[in-house]
Amino acid sequence: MNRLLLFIILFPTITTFISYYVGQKNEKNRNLINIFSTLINFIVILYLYKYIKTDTISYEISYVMGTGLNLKLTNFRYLFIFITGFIWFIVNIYSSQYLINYIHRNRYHFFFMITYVSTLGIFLSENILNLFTFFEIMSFASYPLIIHDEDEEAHEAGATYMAMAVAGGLLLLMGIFLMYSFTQALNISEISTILPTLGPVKYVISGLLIIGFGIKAGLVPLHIWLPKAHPAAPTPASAILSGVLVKTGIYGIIVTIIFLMDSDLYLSYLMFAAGFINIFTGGILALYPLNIKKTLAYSSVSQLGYLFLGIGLIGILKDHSYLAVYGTVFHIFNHAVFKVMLFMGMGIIYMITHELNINKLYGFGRFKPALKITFFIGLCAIIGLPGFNGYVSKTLIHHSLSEYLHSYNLGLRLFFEILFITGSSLTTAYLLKLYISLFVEDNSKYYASFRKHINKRALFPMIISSFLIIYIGINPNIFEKYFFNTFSIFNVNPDYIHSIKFYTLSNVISAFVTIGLGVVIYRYYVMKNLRVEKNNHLDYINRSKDWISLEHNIYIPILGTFYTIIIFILKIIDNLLLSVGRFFSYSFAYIVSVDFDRYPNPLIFITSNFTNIYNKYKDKPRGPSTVNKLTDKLERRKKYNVTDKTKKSFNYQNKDIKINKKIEGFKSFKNTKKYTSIKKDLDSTKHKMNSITYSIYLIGIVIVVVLLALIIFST
Amino acid sequence: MDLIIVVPIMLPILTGFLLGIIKPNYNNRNTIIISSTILNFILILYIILFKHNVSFHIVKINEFLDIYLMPDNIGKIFATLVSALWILTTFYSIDYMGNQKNLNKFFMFFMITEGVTIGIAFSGNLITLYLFYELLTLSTFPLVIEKGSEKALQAGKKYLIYSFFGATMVLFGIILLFSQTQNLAFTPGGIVGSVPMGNPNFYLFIYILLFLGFGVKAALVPFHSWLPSAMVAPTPVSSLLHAVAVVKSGIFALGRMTYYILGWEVIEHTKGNDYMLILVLITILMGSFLAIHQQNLKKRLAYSTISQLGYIMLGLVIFENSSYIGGMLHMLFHATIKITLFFCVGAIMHYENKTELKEIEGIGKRMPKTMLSFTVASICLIGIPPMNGFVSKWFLAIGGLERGNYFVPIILLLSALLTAAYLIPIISSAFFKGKPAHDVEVSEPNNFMLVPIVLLAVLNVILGFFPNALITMIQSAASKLF
Amino acid sequence: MIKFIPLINILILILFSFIILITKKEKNVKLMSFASNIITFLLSILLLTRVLLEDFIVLNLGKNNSLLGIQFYIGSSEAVISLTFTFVMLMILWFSNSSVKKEVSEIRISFFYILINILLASLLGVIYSNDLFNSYVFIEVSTLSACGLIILKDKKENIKATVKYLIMSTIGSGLVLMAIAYIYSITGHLNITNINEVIVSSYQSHQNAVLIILGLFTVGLGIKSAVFPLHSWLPDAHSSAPTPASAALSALVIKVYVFMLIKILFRMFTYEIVNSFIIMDIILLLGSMGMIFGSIMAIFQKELKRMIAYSSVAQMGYIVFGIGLGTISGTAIATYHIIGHAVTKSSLFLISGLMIEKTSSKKIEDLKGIGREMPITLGLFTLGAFSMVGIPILPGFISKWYLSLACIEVGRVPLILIILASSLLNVLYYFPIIINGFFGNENLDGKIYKSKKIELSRLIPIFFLVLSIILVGAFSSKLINLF
Amino acid sequence: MEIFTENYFETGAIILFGIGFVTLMLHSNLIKKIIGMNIMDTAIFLFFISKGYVTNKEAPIVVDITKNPDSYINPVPSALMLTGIVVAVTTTAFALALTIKLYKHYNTIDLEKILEMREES
Repeated sequence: MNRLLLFIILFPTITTFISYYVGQKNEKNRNLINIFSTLINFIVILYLYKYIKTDTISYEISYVMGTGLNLKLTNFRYLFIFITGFIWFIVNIYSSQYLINYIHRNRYHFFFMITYVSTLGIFLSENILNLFTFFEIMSFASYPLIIHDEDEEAHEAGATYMAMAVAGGLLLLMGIFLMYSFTQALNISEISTILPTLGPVKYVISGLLIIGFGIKAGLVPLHIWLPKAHPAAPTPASAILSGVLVKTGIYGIIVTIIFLMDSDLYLSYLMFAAGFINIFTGGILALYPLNIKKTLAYSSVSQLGYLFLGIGLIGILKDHSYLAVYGTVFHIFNHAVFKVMLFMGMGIIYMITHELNINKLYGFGRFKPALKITFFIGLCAIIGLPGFNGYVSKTLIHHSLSEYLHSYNLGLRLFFEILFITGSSLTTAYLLKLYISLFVEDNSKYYASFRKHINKRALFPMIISSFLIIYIGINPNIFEKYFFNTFSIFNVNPDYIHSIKFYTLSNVISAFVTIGLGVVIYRYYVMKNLRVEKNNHLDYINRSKDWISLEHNIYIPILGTFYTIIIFILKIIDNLLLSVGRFFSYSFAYIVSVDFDRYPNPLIFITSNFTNIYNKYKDKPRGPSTVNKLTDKLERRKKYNVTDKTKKSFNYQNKDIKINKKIEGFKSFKNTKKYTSIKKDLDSTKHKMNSITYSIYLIGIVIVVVLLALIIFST
Repeated sequence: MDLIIVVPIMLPILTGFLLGIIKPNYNNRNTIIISSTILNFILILYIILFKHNVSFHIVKINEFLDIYLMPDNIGKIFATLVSALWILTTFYSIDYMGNQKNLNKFFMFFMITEGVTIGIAFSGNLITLYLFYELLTLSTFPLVIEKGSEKALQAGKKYLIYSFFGATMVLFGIILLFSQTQNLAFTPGGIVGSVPMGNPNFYLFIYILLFLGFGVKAALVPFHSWLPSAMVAPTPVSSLLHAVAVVKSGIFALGRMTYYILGWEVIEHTKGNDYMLILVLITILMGSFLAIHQQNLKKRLAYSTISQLGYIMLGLVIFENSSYIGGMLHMLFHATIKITLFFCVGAIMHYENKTELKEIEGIGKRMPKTMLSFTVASICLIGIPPMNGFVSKWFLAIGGLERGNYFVPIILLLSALLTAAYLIPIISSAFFKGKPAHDVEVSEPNNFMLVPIVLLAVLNVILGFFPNALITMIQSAASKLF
Repeated sequence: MIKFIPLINILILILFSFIILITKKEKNVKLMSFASNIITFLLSILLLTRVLLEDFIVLNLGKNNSLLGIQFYIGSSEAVISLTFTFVMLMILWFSNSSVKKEVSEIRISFFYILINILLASLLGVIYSNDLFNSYVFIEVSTLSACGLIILKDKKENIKATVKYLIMSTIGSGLVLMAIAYIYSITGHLNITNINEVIVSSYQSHQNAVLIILGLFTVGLGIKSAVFPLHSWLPDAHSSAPTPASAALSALVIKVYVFMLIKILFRMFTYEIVNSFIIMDIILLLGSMGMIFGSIMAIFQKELKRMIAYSSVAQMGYIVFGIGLGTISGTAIATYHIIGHAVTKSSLFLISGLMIEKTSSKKIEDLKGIGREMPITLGLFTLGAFSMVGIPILPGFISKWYLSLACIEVGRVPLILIILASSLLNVLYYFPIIINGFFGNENLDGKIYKSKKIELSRLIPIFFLVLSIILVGAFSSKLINLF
Repeated sequence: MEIFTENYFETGAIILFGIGFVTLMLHSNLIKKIIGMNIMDTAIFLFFISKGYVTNKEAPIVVDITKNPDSYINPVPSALMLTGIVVAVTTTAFALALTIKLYKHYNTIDLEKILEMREES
């Protein structure tokens, strides 16, 4: 039964490779294989439920990957596994339709499944190193999904994603290195016993881990890859990106803060703050873009904010953090569901029109009820309309927030309340913008067109999820019923566990207040300020275009300067030694090759030598300057010569000849590539030294020197 | 019968001379070299499995000049690596070199080099190592200048001068050392003794001499520039020799020198390793930074080799059990990885004759298997788990941390990032640029070339998943040292 | 009887040379000189065995310890060197058997053999004799016969070279004679052993005289053995002489004088005496300069034989360096290098002669691609070059190694750098020949060599010489322990 | 000063040697060089023989048995110098022969000129 954990990972891997080879022949079978493998996996996961309800399952292979493979399934992790299995299943169905008129389908499906496997692996692995392993695999496997279109935008997005993913991975690795060197443990459970006892270094470690995971989780200011990658990727890919992949980041952060660091207080406050920041950044930025998928991407940023907030609250409220835990976990689930669904809606639109610009798409869905309704459900869910699942989880988080705040004075409470409400109201605003312009506005272009294109298999997953949304919305306690044990792992004090009534008046009112505020924002800001009249239609404009962009105005310049500086230094080091050596060798070779009788005029001789050495060292043809000078001189002389024919002219001619000779000398020198004159000069000197007289001189000198030395030095 | 450990050295050399003498035709030559390499591999396996602590004096002229073979664990691993890779390279180069003229000479030196490299692996004292080290230079030189072009000759000259310069330094060091310890045999923990008699500066001097001397072949930074310029050689040569045999011999010699001759306590006592550490870190950074600048693929790989060798040397200047393991592991893994990369690039050069980065857009759709192997190998090199590159990097970083050098893992990770920065563009432009797949007709290399590539790629992955056997083997060697 | 071998050697050689003088037929000439050399060779083997038993032989002619009595002293080093010389000379003769007629005109061939015999005889005389004046006489004889060998070709440059060599060596021998006179004046002896006894006791009293004597000997013998600044006669002489002659000159002749210098410095004066004077440092300086500059000059040569000649200047530098260290180990390694270099250099010269004959050009750049034409020859050359460069096991490496150890012994570590630098320089001028020979193609196309067949008659002696190189390397430790 | 006056043989020898050496050095004429050579040799002979000479003693030629050996000078140097002279003469002869050959080839015995000729060829 423990082997099932391995099965969950290995089975899809195998089927993936099979389906890849099948897919080269036959697309249909490939899709079937993928769908069924995910289905089977999902069934297995469901089957596992009854085991983990009571205890945890773990499975270990010690002799692989250096540190061994160690899988473990607690019921907290089970939630993620469950989400992954479910989402992938439906998205697989969806994408089999979506990609019909794409190229490289096979590649896409391959990496889609690999990502699936690695995501499961992340959630399953107990050994932090395995977790990292799967994390990296996931990052790399999702890269081809993002740049699937292979166009400019996709490549740019891919580059950003890759850079951030690799950087994040390495920071994570650094954290792991440090953690290992301090705790000598790799299993999460062991580390969690040791790490909190460490000194300040634990903040370095956890900081590294949080950054590493936060990049995936779209933690502001590390979120920049998200709004680029989501629109670039094909819709199913973006669906899973924001539905599940970001959850891996969340998972990592939960593990780090709550488990490893034993819900450290500072980090919790950090998360608390980060939550609000995310909510607002995402919300505000989501108002502007014209690209509908970008809007959704920013909306995921803001939705993730709730999760950060929740995590922060869990950490802060320690053992009576029941509501926070409940809300967070619940919202993870809900967000996965409705965000995937919304993306799929957008995907259908794109699939039909190949258009993402809101100004072209307005009024598209007016007469397409199925799409309209499903999308509307998704909208209701995300804005937290009572009766939909979003409402439930948001309410929970809201409750836990107020639970945390009730100890503080009124002003602070009001402040946070307002903050929370406005933050969530933004969601309403931008989604209304989408919904109204897409489905309410009137556009003759789309009258009754394209309806047939909306294909059932593509709608089916959306319908499933919309049912899920409504069902959960109507009887929210079902989640608690099934996932109750999840909370135990957060060592929540059972005294504080109390079932809550969702549909109390206050909650509903606050929800409606939020939504109302959102409507107001939409009405009086979005519709007023973001639209301009253009060919008898009010087009949206993106005011955020010329705002400061993190990536282009901060990250890239800083890193760029850093990079250039280092490169500069290293280039110097690299070239210096070689150049010095080369310079010496050249100068030596040149000095030997100097030819004395060629330059009667010592001045020219010396100058030309220096230019020559210099130029040789620069590997350029030598001393052009001197030659030009001389030729000019010659020209001038010629002119002068022409003008007056006096008795001097004879001298002039002589001088001309001389100069000509010099020029020839230079030219010939230029042409002597090899230092032929080394040997010549050496020969002449050698002959001199060889001549008997000189050698006798030499002997005389030696004798004298030796005798003198003998007599002087030795006493 | 200890004589058998001479056979793996002599067999290839004799094969080489045989080729030189009888000058066989294409087919006979291939049969000869393939059979001899495979036979050699089998022999070495036999020695590893059934011959424990054998040793053999070939000639013992006097107390210092005795040619003495004593393969220990590390040597055996290295020998296995070399002989295994040699088989693959043989197949590869049979296709690569094709039917040119006077290939007999090429293969002659090719085989001789194998023998010499295994000699380095098996050598049992420093003077033997030095002898084979010199011979390695001499036997690889003809391969570098194989093209005979002016450029090749220049590169060859550079290579020769650098190597002899290094060898001279080594000799100087050996002489000084010998004058102190009348003995040069490799003994775990060093022959100098735990605490150096005489002044430590003397030993510091020796250490630096030897390190720089061997570092020339290991492309240590001030002396690295022969490596990129030696890339004019045909690809099998650059891949096998300049990514595996030659540089790894340098590394291997460094390891011997550090742990088996001077002994790490002595070096640490002289603080020599701290100075060298600086050079090594510079090597890592410079190699990876400059690799980004190279547009020529082989040059890029050459610079990456420089930085990767830096990793290994890191394992040799940080005296920790796990850094040693990491270094040795990386010595093996980098060999397999880098040879794969070179083979892929060579295949591209040979079949598409494209050498620049901008030329290879969409090549992945043309030769998918090759580029897939390239991708696998480069992921290994970046050190993404669960590939093998990660395992060695893990050990190196842990070792660095155990010493309390926090910048070691930082540098490692930084250079890993840079590695990604210079390898991923190749992959992405190979696979995700250019014409869509269905417009490109697939033309993979000939099987002689393709099979080694794929095998190596698979080998990398397997080594990444199941490195534990190797780790235990190296651990057993390391346990003698620490 | 055996103790008369030295005398017999010399006498046989001279006797045969006279017989050769009166024989007409070339064949007999060769036969006789060959026979005489074989006899000497065998006898010196016998001598060596005898010397190994009782570690030295002293042979007095005339009345014992009379002033005029000629005394031969054969220690182990003398015996070994004489054996080497006879062996090398034998090989050279074997080689010249078929090659001499290519360089020397018919009528002079018998002269060649006569001179070879006399030369060897005088060299052996210098080695054996324990009497300064006899040594002087033998030196003169050897000089004259060497001049004769150089001039045999009878070309312009030969004459010039000979004149130069003659005058130089006359100055040299003049200085030597002067020194002998001095030593006689202060000791009243000419026998090295007796002088030693006297001088050890009384050198304090005439410091300056001893100084001057040392200086005169050093310079005088230095000129004859082409120590660096006094070498200027050597390249011309050795490169212009016929190949066997230049092999003999470069391998044997210059060595003898330096060996005599060793005898004088360390047997006549003792180590402590010479070390108490500056002279050792001067010798060391000369040696180091020779090692460096000889190699540097060799790099710039463009004729093969000149290059090899300059390289032997550098190699003399090694020997002198070894002497200059002024220790027993230094002397031993110097003696060892004399032997090693004798075999190496003779084989190199003979091979270069073969090559030059093949390509009919003295230039180095014309040797490109010769490896295709005569692979075995170039292979042998490569071995010799390796020994020069210092690849382990070969003598070059061993002498470098021991020299370095000796440097460390006397605490002069920086000098090792000079040794290593010179060996690097050797790489610079020997390897291009080999590389271009094996890998240079351009000269091959459009060039037809005379013949492709290998002349065994001339390769075999070279092969033996190369073999002896390896042996000398392999038995280095035993040899060095002898000295 | 007494040193020179007392052993004037040595002084003379040194002076002669100097003369010979300078001649050898400065003159490029080959014959003159050879002469210088000879002068040098002579100087050495003189020096050597002077070592054996004892004032107012006879040359060691025995005519009368009764005379005791002390009345003769030391015969060894003279004997040696006879050999030395022979050697010197041989050398000179050889040098002269070479000179003749050179003259045949170059039509001059001035070494500098010969050197230049070589450089041309």
